[in-house]
Amino acid sequence: MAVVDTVPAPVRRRPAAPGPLRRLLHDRVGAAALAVVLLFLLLALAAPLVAALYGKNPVEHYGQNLPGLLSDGGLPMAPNGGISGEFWFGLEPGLGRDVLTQLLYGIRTSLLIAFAAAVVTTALGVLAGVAVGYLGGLADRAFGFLANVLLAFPTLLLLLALSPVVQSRLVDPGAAEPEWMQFLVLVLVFSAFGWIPLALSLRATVRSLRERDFVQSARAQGASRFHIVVHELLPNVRSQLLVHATMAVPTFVASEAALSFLGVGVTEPVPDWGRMIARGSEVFQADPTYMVFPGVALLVFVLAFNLLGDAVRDALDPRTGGR
Amino acid sequence: SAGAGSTGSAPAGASAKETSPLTAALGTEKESAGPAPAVPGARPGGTVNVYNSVEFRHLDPQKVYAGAAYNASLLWGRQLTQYQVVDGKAKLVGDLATDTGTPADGGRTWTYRLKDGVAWEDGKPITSQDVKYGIERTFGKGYEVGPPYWPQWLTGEASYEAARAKYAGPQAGDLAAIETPDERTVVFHFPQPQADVPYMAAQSSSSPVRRDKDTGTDYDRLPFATGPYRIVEHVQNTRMVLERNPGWKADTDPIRNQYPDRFVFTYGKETLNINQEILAGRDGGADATTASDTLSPELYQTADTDPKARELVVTGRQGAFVTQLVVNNERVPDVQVRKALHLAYPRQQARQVQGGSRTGELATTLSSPALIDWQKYDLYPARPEGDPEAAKAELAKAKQAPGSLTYGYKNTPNGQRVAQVLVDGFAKAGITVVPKPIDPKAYLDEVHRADSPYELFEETSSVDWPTPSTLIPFSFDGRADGDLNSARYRNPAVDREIDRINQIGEPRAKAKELYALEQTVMKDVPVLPFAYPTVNQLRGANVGGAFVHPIYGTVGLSWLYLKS
Amino acid sequence: MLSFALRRALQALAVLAAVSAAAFALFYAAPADPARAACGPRCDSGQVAAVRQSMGLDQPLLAQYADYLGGILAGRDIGDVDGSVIHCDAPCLGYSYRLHQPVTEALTDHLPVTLSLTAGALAVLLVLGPGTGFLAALRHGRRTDRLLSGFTLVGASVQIYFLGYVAQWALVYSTGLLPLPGYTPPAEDPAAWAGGMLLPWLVLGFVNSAVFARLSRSQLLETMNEEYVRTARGKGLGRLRAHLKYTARGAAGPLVQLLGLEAGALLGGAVITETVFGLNGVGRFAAEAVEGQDLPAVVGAVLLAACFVVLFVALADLAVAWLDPRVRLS
Amino acid sequence: MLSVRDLTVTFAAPRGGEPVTAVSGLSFDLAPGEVLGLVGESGSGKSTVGLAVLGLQDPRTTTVTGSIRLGGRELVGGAAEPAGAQELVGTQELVGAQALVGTQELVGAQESVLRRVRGGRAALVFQDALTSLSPFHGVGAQLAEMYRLHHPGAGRAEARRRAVAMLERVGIPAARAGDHPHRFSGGMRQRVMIAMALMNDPQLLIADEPTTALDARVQRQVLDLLRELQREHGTAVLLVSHDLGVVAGTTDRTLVLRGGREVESAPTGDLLAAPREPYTRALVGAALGLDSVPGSELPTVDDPSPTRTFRTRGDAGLRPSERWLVEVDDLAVHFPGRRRLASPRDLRAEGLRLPTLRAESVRAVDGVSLRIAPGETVGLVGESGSGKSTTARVLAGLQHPSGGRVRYDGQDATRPDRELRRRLSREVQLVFQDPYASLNPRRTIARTLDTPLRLHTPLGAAQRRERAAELLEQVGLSADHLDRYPHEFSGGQRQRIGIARALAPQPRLIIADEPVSALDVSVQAQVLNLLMELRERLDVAFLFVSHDLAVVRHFCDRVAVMHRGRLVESTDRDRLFAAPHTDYTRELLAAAH
Ligand SMILES: Nc1ncnc2c1ncn2[C@@H]1O[C@H](COP(=O)(O)OP(=O)(O)OP(=O)(O)O)[C@@H](O)[C@H]1O
Ligand SMILES: Nc1ncnc2c1ncn2[C@@H]1O[C@H](COP(=O)(O)OP(=O)(O)OP(=O)(O)O)[C@@H](O)[C@H]1O
Ligand SMILES: [Mg+2]
Ligand SMILES: [Mg+2]
Repeated sequence: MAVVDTVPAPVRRRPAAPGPLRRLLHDRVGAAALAVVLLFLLLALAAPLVAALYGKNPVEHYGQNLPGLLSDGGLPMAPNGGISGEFWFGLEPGLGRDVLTQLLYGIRTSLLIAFAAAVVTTALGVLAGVAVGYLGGLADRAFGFLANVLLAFPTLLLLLALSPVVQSRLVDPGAAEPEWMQFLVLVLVFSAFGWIPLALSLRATVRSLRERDFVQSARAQGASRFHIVVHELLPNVRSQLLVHATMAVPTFVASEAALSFLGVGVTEPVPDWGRMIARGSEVFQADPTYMVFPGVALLVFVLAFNLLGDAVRDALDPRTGGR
Repeated sequence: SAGAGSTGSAPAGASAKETSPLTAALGTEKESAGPAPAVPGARPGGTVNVYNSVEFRHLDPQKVYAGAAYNASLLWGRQLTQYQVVDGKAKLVGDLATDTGTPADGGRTWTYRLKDGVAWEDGKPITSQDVKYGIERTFGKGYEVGPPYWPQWLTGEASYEAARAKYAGPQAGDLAAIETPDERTVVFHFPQPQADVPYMAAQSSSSPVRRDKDTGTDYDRLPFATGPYRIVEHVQNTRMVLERNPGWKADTDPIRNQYPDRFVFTYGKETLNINQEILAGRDGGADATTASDTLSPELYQTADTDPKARELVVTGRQGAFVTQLVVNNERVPDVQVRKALHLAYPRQQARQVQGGSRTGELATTLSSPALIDWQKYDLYPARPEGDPEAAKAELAKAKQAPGSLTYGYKNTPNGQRVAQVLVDGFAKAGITVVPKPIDPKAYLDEVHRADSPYELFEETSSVDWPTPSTLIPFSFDGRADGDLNSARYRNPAVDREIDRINQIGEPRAKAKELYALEQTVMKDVPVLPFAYPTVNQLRGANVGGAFVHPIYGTVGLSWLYLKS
Repeated sequence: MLSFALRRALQALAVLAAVSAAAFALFYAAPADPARAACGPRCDSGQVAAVRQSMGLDQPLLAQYADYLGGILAGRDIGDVDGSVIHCDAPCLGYSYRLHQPVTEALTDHLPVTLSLTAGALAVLLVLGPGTGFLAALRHGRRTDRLLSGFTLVGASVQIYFLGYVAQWALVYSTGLLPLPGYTPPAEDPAAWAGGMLLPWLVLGFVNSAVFARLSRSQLLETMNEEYVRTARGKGLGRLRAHLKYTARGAAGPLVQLLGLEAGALLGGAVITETVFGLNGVGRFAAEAVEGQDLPAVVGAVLLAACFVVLFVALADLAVAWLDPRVRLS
Repeated sequence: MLSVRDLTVTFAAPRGGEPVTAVSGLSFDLAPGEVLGLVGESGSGKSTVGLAVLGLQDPRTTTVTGSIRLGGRELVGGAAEPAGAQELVGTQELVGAQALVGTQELVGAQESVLRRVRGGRAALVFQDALTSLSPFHGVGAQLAEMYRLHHPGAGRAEARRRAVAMLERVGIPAARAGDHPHRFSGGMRQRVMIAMALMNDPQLLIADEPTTALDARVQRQVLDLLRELQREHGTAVLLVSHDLGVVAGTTDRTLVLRGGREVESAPTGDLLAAPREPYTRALVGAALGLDSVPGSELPTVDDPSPTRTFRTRGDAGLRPSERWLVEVDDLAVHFPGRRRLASPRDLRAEGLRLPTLRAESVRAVDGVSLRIAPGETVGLVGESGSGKSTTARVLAGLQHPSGGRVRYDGQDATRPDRELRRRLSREVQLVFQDPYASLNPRRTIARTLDTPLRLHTPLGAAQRRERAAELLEQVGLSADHLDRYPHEFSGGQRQRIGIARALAPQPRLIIADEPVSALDVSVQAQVLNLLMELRERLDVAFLFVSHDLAVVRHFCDRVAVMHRGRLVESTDRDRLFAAPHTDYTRELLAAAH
């Protein structure tokens, strides 16, 4: 119970409290998933170090600058996407950059954006969904209105229409758009829309929970709305929340890739998984290898992350005991 | 030669070399008589599917102003003159007219006579009034989208607006500048000498329109046919069906054939799907061709390695287009700096990230090899992969170092990659380039507007017909605004020269002078030529007669037939 | 229930008004100039101005919007580029200068494709999403659970344009196992319709199913421990039936809510799927309209999508209330 | 009929703690037509036995060993399967069942076997009626399903008819068969549960506290029904109850449980008359009759002969210089009923022609006026469904009245301002009738108890935990229970947690809705003693909703009687019990004796 709680526990814990963390670590799959997720995070943090040891960087156009690596059409000459002792994961078709370092630095971009957006949307979704579901009445109607308007608006079209405005208004013409600005814009856009599905589905749950006696009882005791929302309702929607949060990360990585594809995502030369996959699908028939690395990396990450989510869910549910 | 005929398998880049392959010379009256030279091996019958990812913007002949639409509209529309294509070589001949026109008065008066037996789809003959009415329409409201030349030339005004102030279209009455002494004769009177009238007469805007069939806006959907086919069904954005036109007589038409029974256009499929369907040959894919969609980059490898697929690729030069890296001369006024940029330009790498030599041949000139009497020249030979050392030497001579240059590019994956190449390549010569993505839709506005902040940007330019008349006088006239003169090149001497040459009424003489002027301009390196682009399109295995039209730059539909 | 439906309808109207206003403002305020696009690259500024005037884009934004709303309610006359006047009937969403067609008509042309796509994809999604989620919950913690979860997660981590492309390549173009994706009106040839839509259905359903699978799994696990489920088993109901009838019902609320969202969003936002499979539906229509800066068409498509979202979200609300009688409709 | 040998039930370690052995080494037999009473203090494992017989515990957390055989005839060579841990579900063996016609081993039996037994041959009445009924289905449908499950040939209409008939037999009008459980009162839900269990005329009925929420009259009616069935079909009944009166009147034999072990087992008459074990003796001694001295300390198992007498308020009513704590005037609560198409007959009666949607509202409370003085204890009695809980909920501020006025300490409490709301939430506490439903399943007991302490006391975190432990001990639980979740408690334990929660902020008024209904006599006595002590020390007022007249008589100063939403009588305790005014009250009293 302790690890995920957002509120400080008011009561002294039993010293040997076998918390959910321990339950989680006992679960073999959960522990493995945790390890994989941590590994990815570690790699993201240590990307410069690893790149330095390996002796390549993610921006240099090796394939274009050194003869004999890429064909006239930009495809790696060596088989398997140009994998060699020199370039462990091969070369990027076209620009001829090193795939391994791109992949490493790409973790940073993709995961930073996805995590940030997931955190923001989950927080917003939870607050809005639970609060509104509990309060009902005017708040509910206002929320319903806002959610419907936002939902009804096709995000993709909006992005296409708006991103140039953002770019032309906010960025000085003589300067390249700074990385953080791209990140920020993406996170904001994802956040602006991403919280609604969670909020709506939580609202549905909370609506039925709020008529239950235990909520009524807290009300009768004079618990504040905040208390009811945070302490009584939240614990009961935790697994729903977890599902959303863990699904949000891969979804955002994928959406970010789709946006890169449409030219409103992260632009070159910032390394990015999404864009790598998009590029990979372009050259899939000619150079499938290039698709494999970011594709598999994303898949492994998503799987691990979701299995972790499952394991945490199980560890948190008081009613499903140890297996 | 460009568009190597029906085999269509000539490897890219190898076909167009050194001098112009094009004899867009004016044909004689005899050459203008029908019927069109038969396509070897062609047989009549069947339905050809034409796949096009997006609907043509316009079908109204006076609004059509794009190569692919010109090309397709040959199926149902005829003009005064048109290009006869034999073995990939184009020759301008009389189409509705008996010849390419007779100039008089030093090019101020041009006379056309219509052929006998030319008729509308309902069988009524095409008259000189129909031709006149069609050209009058180009003055009308709503026809801004078409070329401005008839209004400008016929009124002698430099701007389209001013021309329309003088005459506002058929609603405003009769246009005196065009005479129709009889049913068959059209006489144009121009205030200034005009050398390019025969070429303009081949444009879609020179198509006749019958006043009683002019449905206004709806004419853009269902134009009344004069060509070998007529449109029998058209659901916008979805489908268009063409059938043989009973009013068309083969022996009046020296250009077009009428082999298939029907053409069915399908719109709204994604390019990649279209190409894959044609390659797979399923569900009508074997009988299909594209009208403007080119081979998707995803399939380059397949097209290179799979012999069956390679068969189906039709390759040719994309009309008279030239891709160039435009330098904003106002912001980079120093010739030395521009020259340094020219030398450092990593053209080969930039082409490599876009698909390599398949996409085009590196360019050294402002004009395209597709123009008549074109000659290759290379004023400042540069290494294709860029020559940082030479560029640095050139920079040393500059009055002032360029500082950092902003490169505006269309924000597409391809655009981003090219930007990376340029940043990398120019950096080797010590030039800092800051890439700035621009929304593709707003791109032209953004780079053309008066206070545009970009020093460098890419642009593909083309002339309107295969003479240099619409190149230097339009794009490098210091008096024109950024929309036309996107390099903001200002050279009074050049401007004077333009005015002088414009007075020449004889096409070939005029062209010669213009080529000389081009080299004068190119000495100042106002733009950095990049490539003469190549198109690669697919045709179905059962489709014969496919070649890239040397003028219009896409697969010509009027010559297609089904092999079985 | 009745008053709820009425209130929902009113709210929906308000939402649509807000969406249309927002769409109008946003798209008209974007930097790209539709008149320039309509005119073509060789136009000089004078020509562009003329085009702008005939398209009515020189009017103040509010006036344009007012005209637009009026058109939806009562139909209106629209000036064409050449100065002639076109009448556009009552639910008039404007006139597309690009297509020379009233937007309403253009949308109805493309709608059947998108409807077919969505309906089938939803069916696939329901089987793959809640279906696998249910199985996984039943086999909680065992290998089936892990396998199923993994399977649907793969869907969550691939992108539709990649999967769609690879699937077409593998199943259609190189092996010919499946018919070419494409739309045939079901009235014309049901078999061809289903055949042409099969792959899009599968891919779209699969890609979107993961979130449902996972949500239903966790919701079911949650509800499985309720006392009333135990009662049901005490009656002699089998595990499966007890869970189907009681647990599933208890777990359905959030799922239905999400499903409503998804259905609306699928209808409105099938851009990528339609693009990938070359289907000429509303999504692609909208994308092309954006590309061609065909503002009336863009706003029309947005409104249509909004209608679907609003409709399905409201239906989901109703369904949730029906599923759980304790929920009071407010 | 039923033979239980060496039954041991262990719950897996909740979050790493010690495993809980709820039942150990229990053996008993039950013959056809026999009624066995299972008594014992709250938490002694009674419900666990019932659930184990039908194999309804979660197999992942529960280990059941021993043997449970269900059969029509005497067991042959009934050597039980050697005790060894067996998973209840999923184990393939069917221990010795094939050899014995009609006899089935239920421990480790296959799911399909259990499925046929459950609800058909053996039915179970669950203890917690609200949470045990599906909130999503109408009660009629839930009953009909029970029938159809075991009569595959029966049609829908047939099942429906039987369901409605059965509901009527337990006193629920046919018209309400379509309603959802949350629209029923506690006692009505309990009767629905009973009706459900009786649908298939089971051979074995396990009834877990079936009558806790029923007033004496309905209780008798239900018990009569049970007896009737038993006569007709020879049903064997395992009756779990803490109410020794019920046990005495219904059962043939009684088994006393304590801490999961058998204490004593004998024919009921003998056992109650001459209990052998001291525990049983104490238990019997603790039973409350209508002859107790009101306000005296009650005997418990731990303290079988107390001497103390608590101070009661004596005269009901206001002392000078006091004002009423609660004044209720003309209170009405109407629930919108289900809308249905009015029948043609109704329409004709009302002179209408078009069919209209009509909602007949349920008048749960209809013009109740009530006063409670500070420190006074008012008992609220009345038959099941008469509106007691609804009245209580209004007073606690959880239900908006449709009419009437509630004043608290002179202030209007129907529309309280901020200040008053704060005060009310501290000074008025509610003990819910359905204890499980009122506990948040995702919060430990420590956290549940912490809420009122944090809100209404200035204590620090550590002190609060101590106080929570103290509260638990006061209601007879231990500090070890603090970190458990609600589902890990027995019904009576949950009820005591509810009481502890209400006591936490030291309120002035406690509205207690059947607070001791699920408690065995001993614990009930302990809780009542606690309440009386509090009353004496802190001058707490009570609105005490109960159907148990003995308790009411012992504990309350004044008694109000409700009938069909109206207050039919409100008098001094002694006067009421001596000379009831209304027929209805007389009837109630008569049923209790
Ligand atoms: N939400 C509701 N909707 C409709 N009717 C309701 C609702 N809640 C209670 N009722 C009805 O109101 C009446 C009074 O219910 P209440 O719970 O107050 O009874 P009670 O006196 O507490 O009975 P018991 O002793 O059985 O608990 C009952 O007939 C019940 O069915
Ligand atoms: N799921 C569980 N996990 C852990 N402990 C449990 C669980 N269920 C019940 N217990 C414990 O087992 C013991 C017996 O519970 P049971 O419900 O059988 O009691 P009971 O005799 O029915 O009591 P009551 O009369 O209060 O209903 C109690 O101490 C309870 O706390
Ligand atoms: Mg119990
Ligand atoms: Mg009650």
